[in-house]
Amino acid sequence: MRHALLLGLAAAVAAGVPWTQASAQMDDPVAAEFDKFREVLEKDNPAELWEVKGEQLWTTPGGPKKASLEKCDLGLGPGVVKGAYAQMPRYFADVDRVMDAEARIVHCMITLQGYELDKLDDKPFSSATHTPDPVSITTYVAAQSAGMKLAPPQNHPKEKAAYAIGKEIFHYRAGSYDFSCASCHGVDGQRIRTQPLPNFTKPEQAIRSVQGWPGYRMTGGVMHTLQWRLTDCYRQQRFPEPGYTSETLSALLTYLTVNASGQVYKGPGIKR
Amino acid sequence: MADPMKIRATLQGDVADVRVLMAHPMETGQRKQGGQVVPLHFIQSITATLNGKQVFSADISQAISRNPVFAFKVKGAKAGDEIAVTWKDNKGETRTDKTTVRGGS
Amino acid sequence: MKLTTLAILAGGTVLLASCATGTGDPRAEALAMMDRDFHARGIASKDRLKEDAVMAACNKYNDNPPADVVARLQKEQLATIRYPADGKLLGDWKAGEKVAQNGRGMAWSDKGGVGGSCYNCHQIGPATTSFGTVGPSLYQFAKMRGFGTDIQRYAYGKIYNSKAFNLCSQMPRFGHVQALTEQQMKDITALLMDPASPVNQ
Amino acid sequence: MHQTRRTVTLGLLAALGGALLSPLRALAARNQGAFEAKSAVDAMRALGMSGAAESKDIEIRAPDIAENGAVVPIDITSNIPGTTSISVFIEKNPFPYTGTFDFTAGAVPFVHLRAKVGESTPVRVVVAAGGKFYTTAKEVKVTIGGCGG
Repeated sequence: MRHALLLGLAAAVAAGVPWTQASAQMDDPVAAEFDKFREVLEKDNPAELWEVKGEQLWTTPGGPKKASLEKCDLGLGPGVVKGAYAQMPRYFADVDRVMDAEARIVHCMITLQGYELDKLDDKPFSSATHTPDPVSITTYVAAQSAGMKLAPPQNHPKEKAAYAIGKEIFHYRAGSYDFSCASCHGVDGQRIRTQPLPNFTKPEQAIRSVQGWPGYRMTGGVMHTLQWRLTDCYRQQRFPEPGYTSETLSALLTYLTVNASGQVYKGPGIKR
Repeated sequence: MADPMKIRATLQGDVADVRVLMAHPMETGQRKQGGQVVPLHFIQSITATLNGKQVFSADISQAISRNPVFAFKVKGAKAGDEIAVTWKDNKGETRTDKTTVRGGS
Repeated sequence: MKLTTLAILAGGTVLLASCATGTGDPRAEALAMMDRDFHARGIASKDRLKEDAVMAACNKYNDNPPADVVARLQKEQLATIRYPADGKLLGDWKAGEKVAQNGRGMAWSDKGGVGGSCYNCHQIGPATTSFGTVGPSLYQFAKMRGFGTDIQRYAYGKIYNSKAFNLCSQMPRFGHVQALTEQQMKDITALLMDPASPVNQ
Repeated sequence: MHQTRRTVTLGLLAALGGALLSPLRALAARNQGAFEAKSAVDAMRALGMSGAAESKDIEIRAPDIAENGAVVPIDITSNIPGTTSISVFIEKNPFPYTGTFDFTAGAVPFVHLRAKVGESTPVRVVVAAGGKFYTTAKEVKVTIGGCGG
């Protein structure tokens, strides 16, 4: 039934029937078709390859100090990984700031393993031929929160401040094209080309900013984290570049994750 | 050296559902990076064995997606049986990984 | 006690960075934070982070500034529009279609060759079904609105500086920020206005 | 002399490698001509599959519209008794022949694969069973998504 409808509409559009007549029904079958095969793709997700690698990197001594990350405190105590990702970003007293998962992992790599930030943030994002270690580790850590409810704390004053600041940053319009995050993700039911744009200001849709990340991105076939996602949004917003693991990105992630609070995180996913 | 595959083999009745994730760039020889064409680099053949006996094999092209995923089904498998998968690419590199068939639901 | 000290210290930093008049003002803190955290990359210079008078009003009032502010700023924006010196507003609709399809340009990964990104947000020609819905459909633009010079001027002006007509419009100011050339804007105007353009069939 | 010995050694190594890899496939060399063919018809001819009979006993499960042409999931099941192989041709790809999957000693004639699809195209499948060839095809559309930047 749905199948026939989809084909019929595709044919109508191809034949030049004005979109206004077709659009209302067209959105749903295409989205439904994408969702159906998204399930197929998620069943065997190449992200698992990096999950395995990340676990190795977490448990194996490495870096100039030849230490493992097993003493890294992700907010639930040193070495506790299970559930940690679902409860970040959060405030960390040792750095007196709110950190998201990847920011915290990078912090641990610096303090425990002796890596230098300059080297870690030189090329922090995956390419076709290289996946940086923090990406693999974040994928591993995220996988240990699969099936858990998102519960980023909002207790410490700086956690509350990060939410309020993140909300401002989300709505801040500037850059060559006057775009903010909200230009694309502040209204219901919009698309760029065929890509649906969830409204992250609404709790039930905000989950889509977190769900599926870290994600295996079909375009390019690379593993990416939320640090990459937000940074690349800023590229497309025609902004200058936000610093890797900066407070700005942690604040934005606080805003997005708190909006999605209480919803179930499914673990690393697959993205378009 | 190539990264390990991830292989899952789960029994459904007497059929083992085998699902394989491979880490490989599967370069088509048409992609450019920094103005230069990245040379053709892809897995050409795959074989799978059940307790050492071949059950599945394939010749494939560069049109298979990067980081390939395959699934196939093997009849007459039991829990504890060994499934081994081998791939070989056009540069002669090869990798074999194994797993044990697990009882399903 | 210790927390209070920290809060005062943190507040002090914000004061220095953004001249905010008080602590705990999220907008001021956000501006200061972004100023610390963003850096130039490629063609995307750091000054792009600054809000101009229009964006400052839109940001401050959640895209809905008071009427007097809107009237004043829209008038200023209208004055920025430079119509073609030769008086011709319509270029080549076929070239316009190419500009409309091209979503590149102005990002730090780009070097030159700016497109209009039109299909990202608008339905335009009937042949393209993968169009965005952030902006209204422009299919049959002139057929519905008329082919006259006044509509041509409106279309060209809207592309040049959308904020002259709707202060907090989500549409970029393609001419004002020198993203598109005069010829490109003429070509897009032709795509929308030319009776022979597929848009108006 | 030296040259000859090296060639022999290499040949032996290759044969050994092939044998270790796959006792069956070592016998059937990779059909390079089929992989280099620019049309599905030419590839099928190179594989000796021309004239395959249309069959309703082959199921192809693939998206009507793929979200991303870089990764199009395809499930193929043959319900034809005695199926020994499944071959896939993505007709409008530059090199349509995508691969052949061989089933031996108890493998069920089913395969899941993910392929790059450059543009909207029929995905053609040819099944070998009892020395004969059977075929069917399914249309997969590929769209433009995202900002294109």
